[in-house]
Amino acid sequence: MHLPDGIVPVEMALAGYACTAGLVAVALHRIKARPDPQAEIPRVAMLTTVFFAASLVAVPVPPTTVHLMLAGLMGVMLGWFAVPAIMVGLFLQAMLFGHGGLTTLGLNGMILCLPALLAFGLWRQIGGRWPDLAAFGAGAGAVVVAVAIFATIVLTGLPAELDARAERAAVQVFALAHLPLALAEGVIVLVLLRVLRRIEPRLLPHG
Amino acid sequence: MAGPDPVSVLHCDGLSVGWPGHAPVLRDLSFRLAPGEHVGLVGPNGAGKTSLFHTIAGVLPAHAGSVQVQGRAVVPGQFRPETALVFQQAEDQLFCPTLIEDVTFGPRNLGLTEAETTARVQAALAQCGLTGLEDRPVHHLSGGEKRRACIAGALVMQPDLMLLDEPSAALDLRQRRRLIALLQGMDQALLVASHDLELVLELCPRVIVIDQGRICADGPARRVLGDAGLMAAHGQEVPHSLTPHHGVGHVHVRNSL
Amino acid sequence: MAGPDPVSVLHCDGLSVGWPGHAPVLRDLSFRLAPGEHVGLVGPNGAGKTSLFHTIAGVLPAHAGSVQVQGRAVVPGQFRPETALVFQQAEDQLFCPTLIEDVTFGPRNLGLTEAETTARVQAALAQCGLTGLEDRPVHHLSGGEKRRACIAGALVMQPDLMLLDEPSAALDLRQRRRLIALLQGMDQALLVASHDLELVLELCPRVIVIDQGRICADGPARRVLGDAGLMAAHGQEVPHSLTPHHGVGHVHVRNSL
Amino acid sequence: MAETSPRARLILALVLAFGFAAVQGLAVLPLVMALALGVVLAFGAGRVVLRRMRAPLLLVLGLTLVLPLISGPTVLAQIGPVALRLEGLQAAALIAGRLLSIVAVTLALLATLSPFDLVAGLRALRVPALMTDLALLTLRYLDEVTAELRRAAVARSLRGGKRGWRALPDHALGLASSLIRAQARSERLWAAMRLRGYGMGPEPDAPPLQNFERLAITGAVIVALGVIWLDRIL
Ligand SMILES: Nc1ncnc2c1ncn2[C@@H]1O[C@H](COP(=O)(O)OP(=O)(O)OP(=O)(O)O)[C@@H](O)[C@H]1O
Ligand SMILES: Nc1ncnc2c1ncn2[C@@H]1O[C@H](COP(=O)(O)OP(=O)(O)OP(=O)(O)O)[C@@H](O)[C@H]1O
Ligand SMILES: [Mg+2]
Ligand SMILES: [Mg+2]
Repeated sequence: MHLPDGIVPVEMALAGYACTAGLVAVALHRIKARPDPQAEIPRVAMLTTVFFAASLVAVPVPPTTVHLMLAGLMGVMLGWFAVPAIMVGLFLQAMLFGHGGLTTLGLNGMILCLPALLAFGLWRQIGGRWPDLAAFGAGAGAVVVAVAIFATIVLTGLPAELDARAERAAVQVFALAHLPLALAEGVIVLVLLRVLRRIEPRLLPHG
Repeated sequence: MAGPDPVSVLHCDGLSVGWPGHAPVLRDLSFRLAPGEHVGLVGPNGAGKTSLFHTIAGVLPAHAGSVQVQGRAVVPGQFRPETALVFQQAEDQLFCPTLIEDVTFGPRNLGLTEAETTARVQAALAQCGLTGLEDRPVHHLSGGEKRRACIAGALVMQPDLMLLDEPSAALDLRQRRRLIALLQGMDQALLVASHDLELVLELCPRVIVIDQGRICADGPARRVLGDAGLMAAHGQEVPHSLTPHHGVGHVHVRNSL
Repeated sequence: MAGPDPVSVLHCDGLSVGWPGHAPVLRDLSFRLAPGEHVGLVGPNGAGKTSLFHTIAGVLPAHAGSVQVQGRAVVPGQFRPETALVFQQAEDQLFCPTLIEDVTFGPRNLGLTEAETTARVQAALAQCGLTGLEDRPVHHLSGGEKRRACIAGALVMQPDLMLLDEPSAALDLRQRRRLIALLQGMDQALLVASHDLELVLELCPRVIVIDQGRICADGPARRVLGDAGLMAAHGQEVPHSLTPHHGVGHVHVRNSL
Repeated sequence: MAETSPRARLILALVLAFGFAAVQGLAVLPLVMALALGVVLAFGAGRVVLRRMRAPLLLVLGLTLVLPLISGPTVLAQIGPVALRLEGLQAAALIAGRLLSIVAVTLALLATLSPFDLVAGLRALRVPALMTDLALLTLRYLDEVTAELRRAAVARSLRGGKRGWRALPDHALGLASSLIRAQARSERLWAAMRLRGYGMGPEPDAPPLQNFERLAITGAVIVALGVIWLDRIL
């Protein structure tokens, strides 16, 4: 789910850059306040590499295969580090595989970073009491929120006024098509966080 | 291509091995393994030992030729519980959180009853000396324990053919000794790839040497590994235990300080 | 605690080594290394060889006791270019994209001029036989090349003490031979941890054995490694090249088929 | 133009891409596409661009098939229930033209660089070191981690791992063990980085932009502004 170049008007793309730059600035400020931010770089980098590699693998969700988004999981595991990590991932994806684009980097950043931060917040609020619920919510919810932001951007961005009926139908089809992905990510994050909580709780420092 | 071979556990015939989009790594390989036979596979880094194992296990499609296990052709992607592959990197193979879950993973997929599964798992753990470690997280196991966990996960499938890729890598001598004892006691046919020629010599009466895409030698271990000319030609060395000497002189002593 | 020791490259005194929150792995270790001395460090998996190296290099704080390198105490977290550590896993040490960037990484942080840096890097690459591979991506190097790249990255710092952790792991015999030749020619003090006792024997006139948290033996390699009782007590074996035999009988021959 | 530095290429790509993205009318579209073609030819990147244009072309094809059918009031032609609409057709042409021009320019300028050089360019543009270091390490270990994940999937299938959606929990287990390994590995990595003085040395200064690069960037800004101006007056 990457917004390519040239679809939305330039004002939106610039606004996306501005919002994402603000978000990155806030995230970096939060990170700098931590005890030894430099020491966390290798950890964040290695985890990001796993997220990136895993999102390149096609996961079977009949009737097709999907690529996991993992924004929710990144939020839970990386906290504020998820923002720079996602931006790095998006830049590399655009450059290496042509997913997304240069002008839409900011918008794509919003599409993934906001859900990641929401998942982070959700996990911090209720992860202690209802970890399974929080995990599923973080995984599935991040996909839903990302789809919602994506649809909003595309609909407001498309130049010609769409036929309202077609518009609603398109949004419904789009949302429905991502329901399996949301469920799959919910299940994956649920199973994964159960394992990590049991085996390696150090990996969930932001719990 | 040959017809079905009901006598051999493994029968490779005119087999070419390679990765998609690359030139073949091994060309026109033919050899057989009898049931219960232990065979060593020796060759330099990049000779294609791991690639061959992946082809025999049906993960990597053959470029040409055929592989039969227990008389039935190997079809890429098909699940063949009679072949078990123990990976070069133990970590790649152990993907479940705890030891017991990992060893149970295979039998769960065989459609056994709960009781049969438990019995098999306990037997495999006992055979590999892992009883008591069931609930340990896999990544807290030591190197030797990890390696034995991989072997237990393979044994529990009750395979007829085990493919072992560098089983002694990173093990200390005690662990290596235990591993040798464990493997020596196995009735399954074994194909063991290793740079540890002493281990090959202790474990395998027969050795196959591969280099530059083909089989360079296939014969009794002591003859093949003892052949200084052959070994040197393929970047190997005759194992110390096959060189006649008296424990002196052979060692390079550095002029220190 | 001892005063500054200007004579030894490395001086460990009453050193206890351990991971934060765990009991010490090694207790009350004392030993010295003279400049240019090559010493083998032998012990079973989990004996604490890697932990000791991390403590000497100043990555892991000591539980108790002191470490001095070139007469100056090692302070955790302080950058001490006179100590170089070659990791057990080559991949983890080579974190830069290409070989040349990786080898240049260290000197960049020493505040040298551009010309000095280049000269040092070229010398280190040549010494390790890596000239011509400068622009190769690190993950396209073979296992032996990766290992030599790690050593080049260490050498380029012109250390007085090199700590080598299992340098021959996963190398075929040809690569291992090259590595031995490379290390034999070094003037730096070396501390080499390895399960490959033949390599230790060829490289190091002196060997330290650690097991169960302490030093069990420290002496001439041929005497320590040739002591069957001592070796057996610590899960080791006398290397084949030190056992008197005539190339027969010693090998376990399996009753095959 | 081959010796243009990564930093200058990134600036050029951003300026031109945003200039092209600002186009709102069909009139300047041919000019924009010609400019894009010029950049591709000037950087001798024809083959790279062609090879990597397939995905964007497919996307454009999809848009041109869908948009004319669903948007706009002016019906051009009616075939049964399907109506071809003018506004949709215009929108599709505009999007297609912009998308292809922007992608061609970015590919021509950036796809011929190694990803590592690109990240060096980002650093020279004063992107925070935390992000460029993240990018470098991710690039360095991406292949290895991908291979690791692939081997783990092979290990699952060799022990009869489930297929289809029922494999999702197994997939999660594999991902969990990869993350645990990544954590352990990152500790070794940090030791390796610190032992060679990570963060001790001076920040490497990016060499200043060369004159021809300044000239090219100024030219690109003028071209971009020119395109926008033409677009507004036509
Ligand atoms: N996934 C892959 N894709 C493409 N080529 C590969 C892949 N894995 C290995 N190769 C290539 O296949 C050849 C044989 O490699 P293989 O790993 O089979 O050798 P090996 O004998 O197992 O070596 P080692 O002793 O180092 O384990 C090598 O040239 C290698 O570069
Ligand atoms: N990062 C770590 N955190 C906590 N404990 C550790 C860590 N690394 C190692 N240990 C523990 O320290 C002990 C010594 O391990 P170490 O890796 O130093 O042994 P080693 O002699 O290098 O073994 P090997 O021959 O397998 O490399 C082991 O019991 C191990 O479990
Ligand atoms: Mg191999
Ligand atoms: Mg170690």
